[in-house]
Amino acid sequence: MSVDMRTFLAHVELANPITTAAGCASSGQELSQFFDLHRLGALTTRSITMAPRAGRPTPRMAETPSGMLNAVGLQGPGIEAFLERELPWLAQRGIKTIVSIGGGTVAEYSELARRLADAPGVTALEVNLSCPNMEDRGRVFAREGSAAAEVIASVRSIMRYDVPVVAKLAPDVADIVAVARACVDAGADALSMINNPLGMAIDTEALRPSLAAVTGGLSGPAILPLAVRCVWQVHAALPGVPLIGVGGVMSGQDAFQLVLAGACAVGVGTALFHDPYACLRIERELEDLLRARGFQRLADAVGLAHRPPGSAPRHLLVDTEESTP
Amino acid sequence: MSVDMRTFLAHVELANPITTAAGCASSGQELSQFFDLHRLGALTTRSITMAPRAGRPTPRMAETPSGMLNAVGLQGPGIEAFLERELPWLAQRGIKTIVSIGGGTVAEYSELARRLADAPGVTALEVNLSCPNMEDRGRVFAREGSAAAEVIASVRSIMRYDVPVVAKLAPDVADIVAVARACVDAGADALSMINNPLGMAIDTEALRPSLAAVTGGLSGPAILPLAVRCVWQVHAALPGVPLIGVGGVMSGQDAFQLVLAGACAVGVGTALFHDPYACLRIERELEDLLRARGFQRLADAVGLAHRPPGSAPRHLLVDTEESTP
Amino acid sequence: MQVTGTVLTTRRVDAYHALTVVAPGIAERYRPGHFVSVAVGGPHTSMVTRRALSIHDVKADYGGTVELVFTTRGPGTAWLAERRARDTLDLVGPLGRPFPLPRDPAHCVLVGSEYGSAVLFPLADALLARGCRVDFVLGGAGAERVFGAMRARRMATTTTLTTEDGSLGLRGKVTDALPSVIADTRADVVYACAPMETLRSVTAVAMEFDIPVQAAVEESMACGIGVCMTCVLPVIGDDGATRMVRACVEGPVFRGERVRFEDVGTIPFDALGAPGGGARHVS
Amino acid sequence: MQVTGTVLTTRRVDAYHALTVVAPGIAERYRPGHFVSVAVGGPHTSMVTRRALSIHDVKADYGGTVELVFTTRGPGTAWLAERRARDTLDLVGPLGRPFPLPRDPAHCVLVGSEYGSAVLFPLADALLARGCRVDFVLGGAGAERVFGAMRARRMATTTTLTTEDGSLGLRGKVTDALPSVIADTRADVVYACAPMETLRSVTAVAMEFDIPVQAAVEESMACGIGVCMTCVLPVIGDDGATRMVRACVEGPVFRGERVRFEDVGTIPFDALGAPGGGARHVS
Ligand SMILES: Cc1cc2nc3c(=O)[nH]c(=O)nc-3n(C[C@H](O)[C@H](O)[C@H](O)COP(=O)(O)OP(=O)(O)OC[C@H]3O[C@@H](n4cnc5c(N)ncnc54)[C@H](O)[C@@H]3O)c2cc1C
Ligand SMILES: Cc1cc2nc3c(=O)[nH]c(=O)nc-3n(C[C@H](O)[C@H](O)[C@H](O)COP(=O)(O)OP(=O)(O)OC[C@H]3O[C@@H](n4cnc5c(N)ncnc54)[C@H](O)[C@@H]3O)c2cc1C
Ligand SMILES: Cc1cc2nc3c(=O)[nH]c(=O)nc-3n(C[C@H](O)[C@H](O)[C@H](O)COP(=O)(O)O)c2cc1C
Ligand SMILES: Cc1cc2nc3c(=O)[nH]c(=O)nc-3n(C[C@H](O)[C@H](O)[C@H](O)COP(=O)(O)O)c2cc1C
Ligand code: FES
Ligand code: FES
Repeated sequence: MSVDMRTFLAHVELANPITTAAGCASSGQELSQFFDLHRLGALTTRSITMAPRAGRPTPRMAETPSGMLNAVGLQGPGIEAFLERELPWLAQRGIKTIVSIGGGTVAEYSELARRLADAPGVTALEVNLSCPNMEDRGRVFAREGSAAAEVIASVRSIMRYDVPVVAKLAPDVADIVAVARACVDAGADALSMINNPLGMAIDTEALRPSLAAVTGGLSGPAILPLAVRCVWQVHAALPGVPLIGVGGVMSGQDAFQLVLAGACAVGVGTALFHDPYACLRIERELEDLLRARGFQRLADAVGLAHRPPGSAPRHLLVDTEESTP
Repeated sequence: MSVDMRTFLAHVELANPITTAAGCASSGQELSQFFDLHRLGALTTRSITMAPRAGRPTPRMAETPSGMLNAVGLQGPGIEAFLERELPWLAQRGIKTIVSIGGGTVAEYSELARRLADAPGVTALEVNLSCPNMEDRGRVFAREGSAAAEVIASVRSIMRYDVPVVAKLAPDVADIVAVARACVDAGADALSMINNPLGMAIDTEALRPSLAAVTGGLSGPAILPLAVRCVWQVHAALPGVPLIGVGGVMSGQDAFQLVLAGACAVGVGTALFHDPYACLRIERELEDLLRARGFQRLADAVGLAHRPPGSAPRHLLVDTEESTP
Repeated sequence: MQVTGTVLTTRRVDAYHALTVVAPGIAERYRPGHFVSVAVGGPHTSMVTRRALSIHDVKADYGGTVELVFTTRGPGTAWLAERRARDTLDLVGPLGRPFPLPRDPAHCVLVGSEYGSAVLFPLADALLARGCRVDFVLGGAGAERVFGAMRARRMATTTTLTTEDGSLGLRGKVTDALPSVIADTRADVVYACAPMETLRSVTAVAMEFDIPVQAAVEESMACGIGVCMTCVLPVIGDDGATRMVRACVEGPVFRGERVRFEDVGTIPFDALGAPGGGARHVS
Repeated sequence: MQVTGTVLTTRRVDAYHALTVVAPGIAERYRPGHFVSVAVGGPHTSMVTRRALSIHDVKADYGGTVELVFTTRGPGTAWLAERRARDTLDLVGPLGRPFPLPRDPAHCVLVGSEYGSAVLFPLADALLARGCRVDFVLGGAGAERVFGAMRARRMATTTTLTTEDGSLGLRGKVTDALPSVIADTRADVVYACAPMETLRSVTAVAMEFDIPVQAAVEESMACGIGVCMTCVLPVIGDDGATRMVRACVEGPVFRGERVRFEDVGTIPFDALGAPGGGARHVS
């Protein structure tokens, strides 16, 4: 028996829930040497910026317990080159593509949306809100509900109605639900969480920060419990909103935790650095776990851990009913 | 050559920088079966509450990658019993004791401070601000600078001037420096960070949250990068304020990272669950690391990683000068 | 105390793994009912908590060895199952409150389920040494999950085996067999180590016969030494008040009648400090 | 490709560890200069990133083996050093851009420092097979850190050794010896693998002689496959513009003259997309 792994990001159907996490699969070409990208639920690009960006100085990464820090600084060739070379490559192959964008002002996000509005091959637009807001002393958009909402409202008004706008949230906030709600109220069709919490490591030989940029984003298994918690809280508060769960997913079991917490799709980031085939493996493992527990459809597991204690899972109730004569 | 490991928490001298983290050493008696508590820089008690508390239902813990979740719920016998049995036991032995307190209202924290104000044996008072504020819909004090400041101001006004008041902060905020500054402005003599960020795990067999309390505090090595970052940011903004670095310290090297980031004392929590002797081992390892790098005093290493790139560490400059004829 | 011991032997015993570890200090201080906590995963592991395992046996060889018997459940016990002779193992112990022994020779029924049986054998030795009569009731899901049947037969007056699938002994649970064993042996006391549900039933049976039961419980433990407060269960004290007590230092052995088995996993409303008791203002 | 290979042999070579791993798919696709990334720490490890190691040798035994030579630096390489025959190792490779070979027979000087020398031997084989002349300059801090001196002597026309402590060959660095080797051998090209500082000096020397240098660089890598962007360094392109390029897929072998060694660890102000270039508004 095979499990129906289809999922919906707003009205967009994905063949399975596993996507690459923004910034962890570049624009897909590198991974395509390892496997057929059509097997992904969707490919999420690195965050595209207006101008080309050289990023941060090296060292850009440091390993931490069950995690790593990165300070890449959104290195990339900018929207022109993306539209000219990278997006067409994906579009021609018909690969479901979630385009991530990053900006420093509302105007910059809006301009990026404008450029992408008519580009073929944009399955969904993910708005990376973990960028410093240049109009608010560099305060990160994702840490301020109203700034995040402003970006989302503008981007939503620009993008074609049939391209879902996904707001990507960061966990470094006192109240993730408040930020989530602000984004949904501003028109976000879905939410993605979590981006990297800010961390730091110090090189005890050099007696200096390990990263040239001093602080960096923490990713990997260490942050899985934060991701599960954020997805749980937001799904509890906004049960109708599709969530992409991201953060520390290394196995099907990790993905399953996020699904049970309320995610209908799951992003895989750091795991790709360890295993280029991680998305395929995780998808298979997730399917196996669902099958072993009697699920016929992924959709039946989404948010299932929220059911009141004592109540049997619905998918099993159905089974029982069917077997009663 | 032995390194001078003494440190100051405001005006209070500790023989070494290693303390137990609140809630991870109960009230000391259990650990005293393993080693002489006088060898600690200080013992920090679990957070004492007004009334006895039975805490949360079990399961109260779940293991996560390089970490664990706990939802103990401040189980303890209450301030009466603490003053009657636990504090005197410590005081009679002359063990440096940082008493942690937890409350649900400003009035409750104040009352706890009042009870402790004249109790002998309180080396410092640590205010656990990661408790829900019953007068603000259960919002955690530590996540709201003004509420945290109100607690600190009141507690500070009640405690004897010679007992430092330490504000213990949580990392689940958009701006740790703002909360830190609010607490210092309100009279905190020192800051302790970080308390557990909120996390969650789901049992993929039971299809339910692993913890009875659903969410719990994440601790252990996974959070070390968050602790280093918080200490770094706060030390950069408030260089004169003594900081107790806490979070994921398992080794002398981890402690050294926090010291270099700006902590003058280091709290050890989860490591104690794995190794009852962790504090002694970490103190020894830290001393060895300092010695190997030519430090004569711990104090010279505090915040050293903040020095501008290119400048030699001061402790080594001194050496060089001495060796010039 | 903490000991880095060398693994002496590893073997399979039916469905279980057995490890013998050289750990003189622990062996020396050991009494039946004690447990150890074992660090798992090796250097740079992502597993930060120790695993609690009862001590099955203690021998004098090599200055003192302890034997652990376990079943693989998750990644920690899976790692333990891969240990080989000469590997080292980091143990803390002996931990917990051991089984209290009767002052005078008594008729004792020892009830064990699955790997829970392992802890009962050194207890049986101690009881026999005091002139007690020992009778075993051992059970498991199937024949290969009943631990120690042979050894029990050698040392006890009677040994009753139960399996849920009927593949060995009586079909059913240990508690199905227990009443007749208590009656037949005119037991004075029951000792038990089994899952919480089984202990609950064992206690109910013993209480029907009005004899005491010493039950070794199993609760998730992060520290094993009494400092983390994660291993609590509701137990009635001498004063009649229910407290959330730590299984690791106040147990794992409790008077069965004192444990509120039906309330394990909850905070009973009448427990000391339960929400509603005036402390509801903090979390 | 990803391969779970079995460790065939482990040995010490002077100050280094050498591991031979059965990895047919990788061996088959291999060309000199390729590297692999190795998963370290075993199941449930806290180490999430792979370690990049050059392929030192490839043999046809067992369908294809690769040999890795490494020094222990941190916990990952320490773990690798503890591997034993029959352990399994998870490799991804072959990765990177290999050394380009001269079309016509040429005089080639191969410069290696410490374990960096390891990658040069299969290169030398390939060069010799094309009728090139090969001369080695190998160095290290001390005698036991100069890798492969014997093998170099066997295959090269000349082999010059340098050590910083003078315990073997000339006292000094490889770059101290390099000018006279280039002059004596009338070299057409230099191949080098060494720390960044040394590569910088090697490149400077080669440029003085106006011959090309192919330098294999070492940058901290999280993925090794071009997706994480952590391994970048400033390299001048054909169009004269400096870009931050990935050492893992665009390297690790670069034309030395193209690498802005003095600016490694910075974003040169004139690099494409450098702050100030109009993109300063995002981070
Ligand atoms: C006093 C005591 C004695 C025990 N004696 C034995 C014995 O002799 N043989 C045996 O096979 N098992 C015994 N157990 C149970 C054993 O501790 C667990 O099976 C083991 O910890 C599971 O670890 P894991 O890595 O396989 O599973 P995981 O589920 O990965 O464990 C994750 C975490 O939960 C804790 N945990 C999970 N289940 C349990 C449990 N049932 N009890 C305590 N902690 C748990 C672990 O310690 C670890 O911290 C005993 C438990 C206690 C409390
Ligand atoms: C293309 C390439 C080929 C290499 N070939 C060899 C070789 O043949 N023999 C050898 O001994 N070493 C080689 N190195 C260096 C080797 O990768 C590092 O020594 C090793 O990763 C250190 O891991 P660790 O766990 O010991 O140290 P840690 O400091 O714990 O490593 C932590 C993290 O930083 C990364 N890292 C740290 N130092 C380096 C470094 N110098 N280069 C790359 N990543 C680093 C690790 O991959 C890991 O992700 C090579 C590096 C590269 C980039
Ligand atoms: C090297 C690296 C680069 C990243 N770049 C981006 C990015 O461009 N845009 C974005 O929204 N998130 C970015 N992220 C965050 C990831 O998409 C993801 O949210 C986070 O890493 C947590 O998932 P993980 O633990 O699976 O990596 C990046 C993460 C890493 C490790
Ligand atoms: C079981 C447990 C109980 C805790 N109880 C308290 C407490 O009572 N008061 C408090 O301020 N912090 C408490 N903490 C937080 C710790 O003091 C510490 O800030 C946190 O665990 C991070 O440090 P660690 O990673 O070394 O454990 C508790 C942590 C744990 C794991
Ligand atoms: S296991 Fe920590 S108190 Fe019992
Ligand atoms: S190591 Fe990831 S891009 Fe090079």
